Amino acid sequence: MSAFTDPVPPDETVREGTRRYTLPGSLARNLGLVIALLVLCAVGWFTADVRFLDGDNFVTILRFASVIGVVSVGMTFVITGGGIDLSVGSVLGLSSVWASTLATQTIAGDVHWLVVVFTACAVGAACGLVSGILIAYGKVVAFIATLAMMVAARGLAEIISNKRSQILDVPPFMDFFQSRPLGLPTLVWVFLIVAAMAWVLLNRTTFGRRTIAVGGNAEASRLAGIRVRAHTVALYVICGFCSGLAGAMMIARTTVGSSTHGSLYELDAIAAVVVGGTLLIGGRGTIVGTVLGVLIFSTLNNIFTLNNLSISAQSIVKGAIIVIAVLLQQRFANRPGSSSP
Amino acid sequence: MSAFTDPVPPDETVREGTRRYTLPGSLARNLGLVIALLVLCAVGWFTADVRFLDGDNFVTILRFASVIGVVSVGMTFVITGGGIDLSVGSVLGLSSVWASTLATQTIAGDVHWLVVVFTACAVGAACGLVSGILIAYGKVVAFIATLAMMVAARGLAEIISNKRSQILDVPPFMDFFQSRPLGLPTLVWVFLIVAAMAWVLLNRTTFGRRTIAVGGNAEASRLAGIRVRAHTVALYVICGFCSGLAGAMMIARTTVGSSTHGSLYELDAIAAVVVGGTLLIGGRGTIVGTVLGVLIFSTLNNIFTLNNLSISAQSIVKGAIIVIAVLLQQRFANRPGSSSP
Amino acid sequence: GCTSNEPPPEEGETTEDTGGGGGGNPNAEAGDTVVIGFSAPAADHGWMGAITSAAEDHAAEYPDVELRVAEGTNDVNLQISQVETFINDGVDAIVLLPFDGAALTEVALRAMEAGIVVVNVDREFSDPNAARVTVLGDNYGMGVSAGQYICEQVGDNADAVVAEIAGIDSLPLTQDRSQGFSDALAECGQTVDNRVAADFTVQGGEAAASNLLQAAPQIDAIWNHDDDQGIGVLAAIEAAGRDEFVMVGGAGSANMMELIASGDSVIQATVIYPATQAADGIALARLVVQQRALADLVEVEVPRLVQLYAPVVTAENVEQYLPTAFQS
Amino acid sequence: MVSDGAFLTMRGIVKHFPGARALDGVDLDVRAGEVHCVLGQNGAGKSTLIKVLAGAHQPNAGDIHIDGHPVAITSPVAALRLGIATMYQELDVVDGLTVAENVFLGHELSTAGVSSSGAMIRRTRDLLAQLGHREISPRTEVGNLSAAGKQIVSMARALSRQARLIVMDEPSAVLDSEEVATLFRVVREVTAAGVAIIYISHRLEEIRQIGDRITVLKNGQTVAIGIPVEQTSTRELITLMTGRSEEYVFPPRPAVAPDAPDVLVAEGLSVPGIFEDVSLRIRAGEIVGLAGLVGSGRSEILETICGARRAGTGRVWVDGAPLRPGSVTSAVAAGVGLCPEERKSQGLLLDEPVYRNITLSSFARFARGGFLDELRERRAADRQIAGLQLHPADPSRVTRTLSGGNQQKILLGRWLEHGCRVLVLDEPTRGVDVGARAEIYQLIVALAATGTAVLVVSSELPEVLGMSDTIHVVADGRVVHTGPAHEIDEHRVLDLVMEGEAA
Ligand SMILES: Nc1ncnc2c1ncn2[C@@H]1O[C@H](COP(=O)(O)OP(=O)(O)OP(=O)(O)O)[C@@H](O)[C@H]1O
Ligand SMILES: Nc1ncnc2c1ncn2[C@@H]1O[C@H](COP(=O)(O)OP(=O)(O)OP(=O)(O)O)[C@@H](O)[C@H]1O
Ligand SMILES: [Mg+2]
Ligand SMILES: [Mg+2]
Repeated sequence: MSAFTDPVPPDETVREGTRRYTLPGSLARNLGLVIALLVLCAVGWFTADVRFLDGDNFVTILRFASVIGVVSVGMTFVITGGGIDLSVGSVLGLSSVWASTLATQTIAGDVHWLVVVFTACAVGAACGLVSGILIAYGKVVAFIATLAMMVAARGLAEIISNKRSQILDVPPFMDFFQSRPLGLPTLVWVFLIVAAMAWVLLNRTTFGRRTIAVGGNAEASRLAGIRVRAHTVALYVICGFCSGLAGAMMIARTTVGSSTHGSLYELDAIAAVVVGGTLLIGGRGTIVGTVLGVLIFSTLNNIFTLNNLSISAQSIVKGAIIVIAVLLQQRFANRPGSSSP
Repeated sequence: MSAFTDPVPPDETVREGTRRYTLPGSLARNLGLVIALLVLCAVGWFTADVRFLDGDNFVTILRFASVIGVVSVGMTFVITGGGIDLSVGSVLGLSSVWASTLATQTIAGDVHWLVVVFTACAVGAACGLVSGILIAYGKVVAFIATLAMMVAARGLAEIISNKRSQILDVPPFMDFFQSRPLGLPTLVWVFLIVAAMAWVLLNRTTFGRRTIAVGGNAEASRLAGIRVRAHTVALYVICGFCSGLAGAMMIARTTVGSSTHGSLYELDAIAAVVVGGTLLIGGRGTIVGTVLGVLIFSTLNNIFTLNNLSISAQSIVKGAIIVIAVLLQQRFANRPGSSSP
Repeated sequence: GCTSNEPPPEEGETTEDTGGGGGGNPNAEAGDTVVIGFSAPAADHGWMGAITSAAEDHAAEYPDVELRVAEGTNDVNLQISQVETFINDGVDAIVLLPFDGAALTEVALRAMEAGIVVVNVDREFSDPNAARVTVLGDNYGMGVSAGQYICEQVGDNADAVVAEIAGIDSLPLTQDRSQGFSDALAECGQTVDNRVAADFTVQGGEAAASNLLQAAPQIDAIWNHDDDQGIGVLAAIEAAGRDEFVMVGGAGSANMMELIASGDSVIQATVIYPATQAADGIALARLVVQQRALADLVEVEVPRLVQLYAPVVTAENVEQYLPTAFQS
Repeated sequence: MVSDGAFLTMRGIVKHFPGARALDGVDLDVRAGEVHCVLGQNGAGKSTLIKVLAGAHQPNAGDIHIDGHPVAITSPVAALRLGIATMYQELDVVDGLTVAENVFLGHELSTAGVSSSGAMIRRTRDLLAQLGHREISPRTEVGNLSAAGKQIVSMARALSRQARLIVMDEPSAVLDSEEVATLFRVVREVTAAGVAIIYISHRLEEIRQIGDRITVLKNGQTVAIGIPVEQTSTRELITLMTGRSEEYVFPPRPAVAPDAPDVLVAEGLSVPGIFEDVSLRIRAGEIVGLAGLVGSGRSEILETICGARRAGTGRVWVDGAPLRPGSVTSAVAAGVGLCPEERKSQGLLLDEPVYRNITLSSFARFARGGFLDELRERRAADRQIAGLQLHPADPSRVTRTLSGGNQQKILLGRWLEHGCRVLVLDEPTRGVDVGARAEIYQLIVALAATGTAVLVVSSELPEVLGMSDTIHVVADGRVVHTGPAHEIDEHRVLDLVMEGEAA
């Protein structure tokens, strides 16, 4: 161990080494995305002028991004850890329904608004726990286990809600989410805080390091003493938790819990994560990239709405823009082996 | 140090090693799926009795399976080759619309029914070509490239069809597809023939073996002199071709071409392929498994309907059954490393 | 036109009967330019496709209407942000067919508070103040009409097998239709014996119907919620070679009406659910913003609620409805 | 400039990678029918050179002549057309295909696209027979073969190409002594038929046995071109390669104190079908070796001791405390560290920087409340990098781009950093150059001197015998002999193995 060390003054080497060969910085790695986003903004500016540049418009973009953003942040963990979660949208719907049903029917009357949020998060985390256990201990491939969860959670949500939208009548809840501390809506703050915490978790903690290790080479991680299965479960729990939180945010945004909330969010979230530069095969994840990916998609939607493009033409343009954004991202990130699926 | 003469017949040692671990044959590998299917049939029999066991009912199941089956067979190639194609459903819709529009509007009058089929297949193959080139030469990750194609093809289909269902009025086309050679509907025959051809292609030809090689180890394949990129493009073309053919089959089944055809088929197809035992990371593919996977899903739908189960309850049960089927499949296929995504 | 068997009455455009377009109507004259934002669910089935096409086409007929179409979406989150964008943008009116009425109520209220005329189409808000005008189909009424017609057909055969092919089962409107249907059936002592749900698409209708036909070897009447999925349902019926029942459609597409008129199909009737609602919504929004009224009414304001009628179309009266039917 | 009768001439080959200058003007010439050895330390550029030759890399500068004509090798296909077949250092087989399909990958026998599997299987069977491995069925999926089996498939593939030049990049790394002997027999056969061989190995005695001429690389440059083997002493070769003149030796060690406590005790371990009833005890400071043939189950024994496999029966104690069966985490926590056999797939995060691989088992130590102090972590990694003399000594470099020997050092560094009571080494010097090998021996010995128990498996008998205090001979999943290492020699080990297998 340390019996063989220090033939060279260690400080020297570190300084040398870290300076000369640091991995491309976070900015450089996300430069392509930033460029894509700026180009989009320029397009928005040219086509919609002040209507796009308006401060309120940016708040609109951010508010839209916040729900899907929280889901995508959760997804980033699972994908970085070498998995995938197709159930996020359904779980979002289920937790919104569960929380709103609890508030409107079961408890009724005086329910503290935090209970709603807590219920949604707990339901989400529980779904993640089930998926995670199936995958880590039951050895069901992640794609299939979460596909099953996606189908089942949607069905359960329909049964609980009886396919009706549950209008939430907890004024403090709405008040909290409709306030605008420091000029930004609470929903946006929630997204920003979740993203910041996720960034710290992924980049500055042992948990994040384990996530990257497990996603990069599960067998090597196991032989190095990492509890790969428990860690995998934890990743799905985090992702489920984020989906549940997003369910509560969705209630805040729509005033209702509904089994239709979040449909197809799995695709949106995976797309944002992958466009952001997280490797779909695991082992490399970037929260900043994910946030930029989410912003690209929501800016795109905003520009479409501002401009009167026919709905079908919008789809075609969107397809083209997705490809361009990824090409830009890949060009600057300059990762080897990016041609694998 | 190798100056030793062979003191032990080397044959003995290695024979032990290689024999002990031979993979079970094709039947054994699919045994879990066959069991799952038989169990399902038993459930069908107990719950719906003669209505399930009826010959016509099996034809119903097969007819239902045929369209998604052809799509899944195409998907098997792409996934075996290490890719993924999310655009199959949209491409199905686009080719159905293109073919039916051509037949009803452009050419009008006397159009040979084969022209319809040919157009659909050509449109599908062209979409596959675009995706394939983006992936193989543009180095866009497959998930994103085909997601973009999925969005764009749906938009194009809507523009071409003006969001209307185009009723195809080519009687020979309908006659052909509604006939029942040897007691089975033509659609089912098409599925069976496609599956048989695909089986031969994957298991008995150079092309198929190279597909497994490319999916299993792209770098080794390149070093062995395989043109990996061209091969990848070919795989997406095949998948697109199958989607296009499925578009024509969908016209035959519904009498119309519509931009809504095939929505969410990508998930169904991927699920069938993965449940069938094809590895999502590539390098191992089974057409027989895919066919069994498709049959499991369509039998499941049939049993649900026969039992008048509510859609929500169906969802939950379906989630559970997907997991069980995969567990059975994995138990018998006994593949190592199946816990990866 | 897009069907090759019979040319439809008009090329392309959907004909109008509520307010705008027609000659001699004072409301047809151009007024100040009105900017209208339009948002609707994804055109993932024929009726919704017809809704958006009709809205776009109808708006194009008015020189004084500038339409901003948002991407069709089934994500209420996105739809809310589209409405917010319209609000920021300061449009004069918003025609909104919400994916989920209750979920869009809050943002519609905000739009109203911002002085924007909100026209609610098809799926109703949970707060009447959230819209200046509401254009509604009658989903419950549709179910009732279909149920009553089927009651007439099966008469007092107590053992009659009645089947229902619903649309997207998780939508409240489907729940309303099914409720109306079973309520009406209850009146004549019938119940729904087999129920399947499709997804408003042709392919979904075909798949649901082929399984349904297998599940029920003998059927007396079928109500299919949606004529677009009905194309698939008929294809399945034809493939199964069944014709022992009467079938009633829903929404009222031109194809189905033509089949009803021809009389040689199992489909005997359909219940109209107009696909022109959004087009009407645009016409009404324009009138409200320009402070005009419905010319034929004495009332000087546009009414608050327009509920469209859900008549049953049969071979007898089909000629009357064919011209306004949507091309699915 | 083309030397007499040279089949292949490479002149001034330069190859840059981002951040690395792998080849910096390398010359090579190979004559028909000779075995030309390429020597060099880990990272000298041997594999890069042969990848340039094989068309897998494009050189930045330099010319290649074949039969005196300049050629451009733009792709692997071009190289194969020129009659150059290559066995790569990384096993380049496809697990999902059968042996026959792997052998003919890229040049399948077919009629109208349909594989002529019968013909391929027959040809493969002949090739395998030629290689002395009739027992491998051409129909077996390659994923089920051991590393040695895969290497044999790779060899059969190279032979099947009917090449004029076969390049072998460290083929003997995964083979045991008998298999190497068979390989040499085949090499002599094909060279007799006029085929040239480029042979790369870190085992100098092999070079001596089979080689005709030697080219030595150092830091991407040629330091000796085509010197005849007979006229060059091993000491000279080592000097050329490393700049130092030491031969690798097993440093003399004091005998283990008779009263040293048992650190690791394993009782009656067995995994059904693989090995049975294995009992071991290792005292503090003792090095215990497992000797045996490839496929005898040694790797599985190590994995079971480390908790990576669940034992059917038996327990393991470390310092008297039992390990939780089937839990690597508890083994690591008790101070058991495993350097696995397949370092790429089992050991390393190839796309992560070097320092993270070194601290993979110990990064939690550099954290407070779960938050990593990366500066401390890097400093610790740097100490290990310096101590291991890693080349290049760059903690941030992506691990994939390091040469094999340096990757092995990273694994050692991981357990040095973690600090362990029991170090378990599976083929620790596979693919490691002579210089680094000596360093690794020294590291292991020094580690033992601090009281760590070491368990080592190696297919190189001199190595395992030279290093260990105690030897267990394993044959067919059973320990057939246990005794002090100095009382046994290589012949005796092989005799024991033969008896054990026969039993
Ligand atoms: N993943 C696996 N799948 C199938 N068989 C395996 C696997 N791993 C090992 N085996 C078999 O288990 C037996 C023991 O092999 P193992 O490689 O552990 O032997 P070894 O003595 O460690 O040889 P080596 O020195 O090559 O590592 C062999 O018969 C081998 O074929
Ligand atoms: N793809 C790559 N990117 C960057 N550097 C590389 C790459 N491949 C090799 N190198 C570097 O080039 C140098 C030569 O490596 P090479 O693999 O040729 O060495 P080698 O002589 O074969 O060593 P070994 O004996 O360990 O196999 C090393 O410093 C290595 O780190
Ligand atoms: Mg090398
Ligand atoms: Mg081994």
